[in-house]
Amino acid sequence: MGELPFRPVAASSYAEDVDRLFFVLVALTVFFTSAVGITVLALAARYRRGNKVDRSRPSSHNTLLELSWTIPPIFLGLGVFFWSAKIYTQAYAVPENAKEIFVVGKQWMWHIQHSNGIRENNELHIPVGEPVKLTMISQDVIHAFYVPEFRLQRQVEPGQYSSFYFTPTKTGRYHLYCNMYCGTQHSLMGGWVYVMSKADYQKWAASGGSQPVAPGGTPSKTGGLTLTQRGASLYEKFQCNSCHDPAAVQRGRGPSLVGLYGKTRQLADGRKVKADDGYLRNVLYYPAEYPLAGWAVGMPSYKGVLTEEEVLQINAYVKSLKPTAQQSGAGTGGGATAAAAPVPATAAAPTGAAGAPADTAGGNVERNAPAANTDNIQFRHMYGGEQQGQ
Amino acid sequence: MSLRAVTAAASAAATRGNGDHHADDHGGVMTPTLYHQFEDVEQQNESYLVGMWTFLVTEIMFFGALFMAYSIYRTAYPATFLDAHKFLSIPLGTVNTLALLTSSFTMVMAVNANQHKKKWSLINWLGVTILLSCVFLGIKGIEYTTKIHEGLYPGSFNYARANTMYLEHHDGKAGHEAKGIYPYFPSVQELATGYSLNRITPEDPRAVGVEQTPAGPFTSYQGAPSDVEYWSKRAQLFFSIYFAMTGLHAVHIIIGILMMGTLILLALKNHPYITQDYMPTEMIGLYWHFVDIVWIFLFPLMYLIS
Amino acid sequence: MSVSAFDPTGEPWPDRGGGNAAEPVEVGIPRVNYLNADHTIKSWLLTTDHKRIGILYLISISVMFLLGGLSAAIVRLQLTAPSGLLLSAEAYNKMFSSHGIIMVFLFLVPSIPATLGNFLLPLMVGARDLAFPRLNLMSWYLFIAGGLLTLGALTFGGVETGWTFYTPYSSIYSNSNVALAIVGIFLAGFSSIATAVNFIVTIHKMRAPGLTWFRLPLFIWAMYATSLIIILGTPVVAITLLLVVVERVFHIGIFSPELGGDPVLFQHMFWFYSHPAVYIMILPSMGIISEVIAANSKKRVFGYTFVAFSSVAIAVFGFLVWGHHMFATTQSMYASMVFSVLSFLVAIPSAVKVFNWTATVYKGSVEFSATMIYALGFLGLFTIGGLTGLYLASLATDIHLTATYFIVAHFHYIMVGGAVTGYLAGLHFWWPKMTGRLYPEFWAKLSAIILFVGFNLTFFPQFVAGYVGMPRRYAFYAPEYQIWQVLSSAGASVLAVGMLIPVIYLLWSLKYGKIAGANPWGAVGLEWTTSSPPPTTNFHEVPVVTWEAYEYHPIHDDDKDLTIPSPTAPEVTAEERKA
Amino acid sequence: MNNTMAVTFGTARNPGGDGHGGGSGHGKRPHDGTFIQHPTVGLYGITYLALLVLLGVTVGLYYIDLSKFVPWHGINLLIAMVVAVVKALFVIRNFMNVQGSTKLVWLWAALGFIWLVLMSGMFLDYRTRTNPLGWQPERPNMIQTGPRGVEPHVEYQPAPAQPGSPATAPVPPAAAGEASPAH
Repeated sequence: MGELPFRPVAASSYAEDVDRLFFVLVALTVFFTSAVGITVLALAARYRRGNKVDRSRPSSHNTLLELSWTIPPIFLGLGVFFWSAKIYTQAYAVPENAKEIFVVGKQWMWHIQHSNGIRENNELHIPVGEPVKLTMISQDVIHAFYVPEFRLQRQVEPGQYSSFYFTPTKTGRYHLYCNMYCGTQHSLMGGWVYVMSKADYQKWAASGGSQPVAPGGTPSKTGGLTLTQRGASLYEKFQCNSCHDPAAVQRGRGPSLVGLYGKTRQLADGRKVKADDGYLRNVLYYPAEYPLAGWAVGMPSYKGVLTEEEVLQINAYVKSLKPTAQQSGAGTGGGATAAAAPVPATAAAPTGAAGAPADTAGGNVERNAPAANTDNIQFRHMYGGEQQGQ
Repeated sequence: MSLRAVTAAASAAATRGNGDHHADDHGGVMTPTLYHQFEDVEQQNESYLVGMWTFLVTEIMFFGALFMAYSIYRTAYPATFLDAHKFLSIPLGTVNTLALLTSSFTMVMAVNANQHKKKWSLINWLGVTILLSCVFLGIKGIEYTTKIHEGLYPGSFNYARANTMYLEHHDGKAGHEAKGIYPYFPSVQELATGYSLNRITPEDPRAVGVEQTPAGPFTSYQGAPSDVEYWSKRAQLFFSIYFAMTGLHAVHIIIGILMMGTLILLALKNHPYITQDYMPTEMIGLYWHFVDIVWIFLFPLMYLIS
Repeated sequence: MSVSAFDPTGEPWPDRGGGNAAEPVEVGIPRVNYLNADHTIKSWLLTTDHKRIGILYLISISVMFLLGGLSAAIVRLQLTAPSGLLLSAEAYNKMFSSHGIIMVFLFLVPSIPATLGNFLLPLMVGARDLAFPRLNLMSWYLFIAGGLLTLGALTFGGVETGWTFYTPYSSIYSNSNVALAIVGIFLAGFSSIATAVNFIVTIHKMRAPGLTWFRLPLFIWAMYATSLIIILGTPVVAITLLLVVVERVFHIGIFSPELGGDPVLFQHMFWFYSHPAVYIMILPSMGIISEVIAANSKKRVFGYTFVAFSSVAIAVFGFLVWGHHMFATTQSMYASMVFSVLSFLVAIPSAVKVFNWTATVYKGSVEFSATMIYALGFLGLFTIGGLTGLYLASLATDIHLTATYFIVAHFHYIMVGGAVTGYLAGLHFWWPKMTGRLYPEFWAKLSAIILFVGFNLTFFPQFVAGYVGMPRRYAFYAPEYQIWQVLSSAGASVLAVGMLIPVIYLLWSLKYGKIAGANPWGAVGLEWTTSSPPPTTNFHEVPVVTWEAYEYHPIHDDDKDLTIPSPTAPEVTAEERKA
Repeated sequence: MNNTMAVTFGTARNPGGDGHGGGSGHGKRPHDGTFIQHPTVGLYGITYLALLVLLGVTVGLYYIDLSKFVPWHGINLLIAMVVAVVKALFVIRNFMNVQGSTKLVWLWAALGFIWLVLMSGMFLDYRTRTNPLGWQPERPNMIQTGPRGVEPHVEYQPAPAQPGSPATAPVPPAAAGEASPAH
């Protein structure tokens, strides 16, 4: 739709639809307000005291009239509801090829991990036109991830993942806000979302996020390893293999993880659980809550051992363990007895990186977050310079 | 308190009620004080009734929110609730329920006595009611102390320790099928010497660690210490709700006892509220029955999870 | 301006001023009334007279309103500059929190029921007093105790959770003053519960002979609906907030995610009360507007039964829509849809009210008095506020607008534009009844107009600021929003002037105002049949009601004969149908 | 209109409105006008005995796993709740003598419970979440009974079954130790 005054850039497919609905609602508001206002003022003026008009048989009740202004608004409201709900469901319909990015909110910064290993704070770089799915969780209080130009926000809660899906349609630099009051520095918990052309994004990613791509955009450095590789190293470090490697699985130490992701698992207490990100996280943190049918819960809880970020990395690794043809179905359902070797971490990297181009990027340091107490630094980073769309 | 005891007390009360020949006894017209805003006594009494019921509606919502939280978490963590409730004693819960039901009965008898202007029988019935509610509070206190001795109080839950202590007093069996006295009552000198507290400390090797953790109520969750810790956390949710609801309920009981005590004093002083009116007793009776109803729901939800 | 100054043209209507024209209404301050019955401080602090308690409430909530307004002024000052004009982030958080907490829990909720309701309800139902006068006095003391606790917490140390107290921030992370503030709010909540019990019993049991339910003034219906909401909602938020305290103090964590609790459950339980609470604040204003429009246009409220039942409908359906505050949480999509559609439906009764008020003016004899101007202002502001509520009930737009300045603007259009405007209208309308003296009409009209203008200047820019994406509760913000914030602050100063003028002339009128007489507006209704200020027992003898509500004219029912509409009816009704 | 209203809401002659309107619930007044009808002591006794019986039922129910007979695990809770509701109704009707009072009191007695039902609309959210709180939406039952743990054929030391399950053997600490992998 055309450019209207005061209308912020509509930078996502969702935004266009929302604006259409929004301005229809504006029209309705104007119409009803003026209708009521004009009517009551006109009547009041006409029947002002002292004005000689016919006041014979003043009516004080008329069911027909009442119904005539009660019923139509109901249908009007229902119509708006259905339209609005139709748009709303888009925000939940995540396509398969959505580029997955992981967000951890903490007082008072956004920590973002790309699947290709690049990590940034208070900044998010994404290519235009590619569907993006953010998987978000909070370390402390409730936050909300809000990008006005996408017309989208979602609360980021402690203890459970919430997801945030959109497809950017305009390149530019957009505000990223925390929109749920989260404490003293609430108004400084934010930064910028950079929507870049595909070429720019390639360059940015290839340089491990170190190449400045947008005016005012401070360079990010990469973690070098992909998420999958980090996950693999954690897998080694915490000796997950002692129970989940094929040999151990043979000995009945633990269920195999190969091809686990996305499968449905039968739990001992009758639950059927889809092994999604949330399930993997919960099993790592609260294994006893998910007793797998046919297995004693021997797995320790890694709560306090693994940070939310590391959990995300291990999840990425587990996702990368794809079964080969003859092993499909291994490790799912009750009591797996045979399982195959997990794909070694290094080889798993290309699979795990979700088709992101820059797996072999160099550099190894996470960009330092602006210290929470230096208000003006973060203030300049967050609000300095004009926001630009195109 | 058994049924026989109650009926005995009742008959005793009745005899004494008939026995006394007090001036304002044996029927006679009740002439309650009529407050200036009311037209007649009937309007006044009905206003009291409607007002009390309106207040009870707010009380229902007051507890209702807690029941809502309970049911949401129970549906969320059925296994936790199933395990954690084993720390509650069914016998004690049953006795408490019995006590409250009986006290409801004695309360209506008190109201009845007041309506028929039997002063002493009123006092006796109220006395029995107060006695029963004190029994309830006493048992509730024992339960709380047991929880605290087992380390189950909010904030510092130590389930490894709870497990271990538990087993020591239940010959290695978990839950209600444990033989012997349950729950563990600390004797006076034990309480004095802090017996069970210095017996097993959280640092005790039996209390932590996988190999040492014996099969307690959390028997299906053998695992690393962190695992037991995790279960402590989850079961804290159950005990948080348990302490919140029973605590709130106990507060209501205490208020009820105070009000009934006031009634007895008024009766002893032949106050017109008692001699010329029965609405005060009726109101407090309504309140008391409400407290009883809350417990009727609390008991199966907290103690009888199966 | 008395009943005799009535429109000579058109059909002459019988003067129903004071319900029955037979008895002459006495003019002049009665020698003994509830104000001068006794002068000692003790007689005021220990009074069980509902009128005096109403006055006590009036004074106390006016103080609360002043304090809340001050914090609002500081907030507006801070926001004139993107980097904040005078406060640190923490100080700003404490400031907007105290604004919200004071205004919502200590002013808006008790405002109309506790003051005008307390004063008028027994007068309107023809009773000597509320059913439980001592309970009534107790509720005032509870309110004072709670108010002092909360104010203490806000002043010494300060609370920085906002008025919503979301967990886990309130229960684990923020400072401990929040516990004290919550205890205060708990007490204030029970004071409003006591008031509501009193009202319900009084309306049910103490109506004058002949005063059947459908002869009750609509203000009473509104009060009844409000009391219902208080009875059913307030205990829930009381226990919910208490759980937050318990979690802070005793570590009994019910919402703590660390124990597997769900912070969203707090939001569920909080909004289960706090959405209906919005209706606690707006319903009494609606009742007042019905009275004021009817009295100023000398006309029975159009569609009495529809307006009456819409109040009850709002009270009931208001309890079914709490989830629309949580569309952006992890609340499931399906639940959100159900709550959304219900929210659309709950808007209908409010719309019905607005249309009926509009139709009431038709064929009336309209006096553009100050109260009428307030009422017309209410109509406009409430319509805008209600319609912008639809943006937040609809899922797609809510995901963009919730927790932005759009929601701040919407909320203030309902609360200030609706509730406070209605409150001022009622205060002016019954001021003669309460004090026996008239306020200066000119200044009242002036302040009404200033308020309307200033209000729109203040809050309309916030709609735009919200739509372009400025989050609420921000101490610092991006430069592109500054224009809207500055406009808003400028409007706020106008609004402040509009608020201060009434304070001055109302106080002035206490001593110098013209003697009102029993029924200065020529309005019907039992409260106008007694002298003003009324005697301590309200009525010299129990009134017997033989007339319908708002019987300003022979009541004519179109349903009886739809065949002969009056000449001007068609195009007006057509105009209505458009709306 | 008013006449119809008068029937339901009390008439012009009755100051009290509702309570007086229908005249409902004002039974015999043995001594004077101040009595609202109360049941007899006999009714109290019967009610009390019934409550005791129901209490027995509640407790007994705990030890009988009805899900053996009914294929739904929630059956125990359901029955327990039904029994509790019956108990509450007994108390409300007979002890709080609602049946002796006006329709208005009936209404108020019911109102709170009706609103609790409204409040349970929260489950609408909790039962349909995509990332729910500890359970998954397609979970067949909410109430947990019977053994959890392992099938016999698994060769290593099974975790001991729940108490309440037919075979309950306390596990020697050593065995318990083996059941969990070394970390």
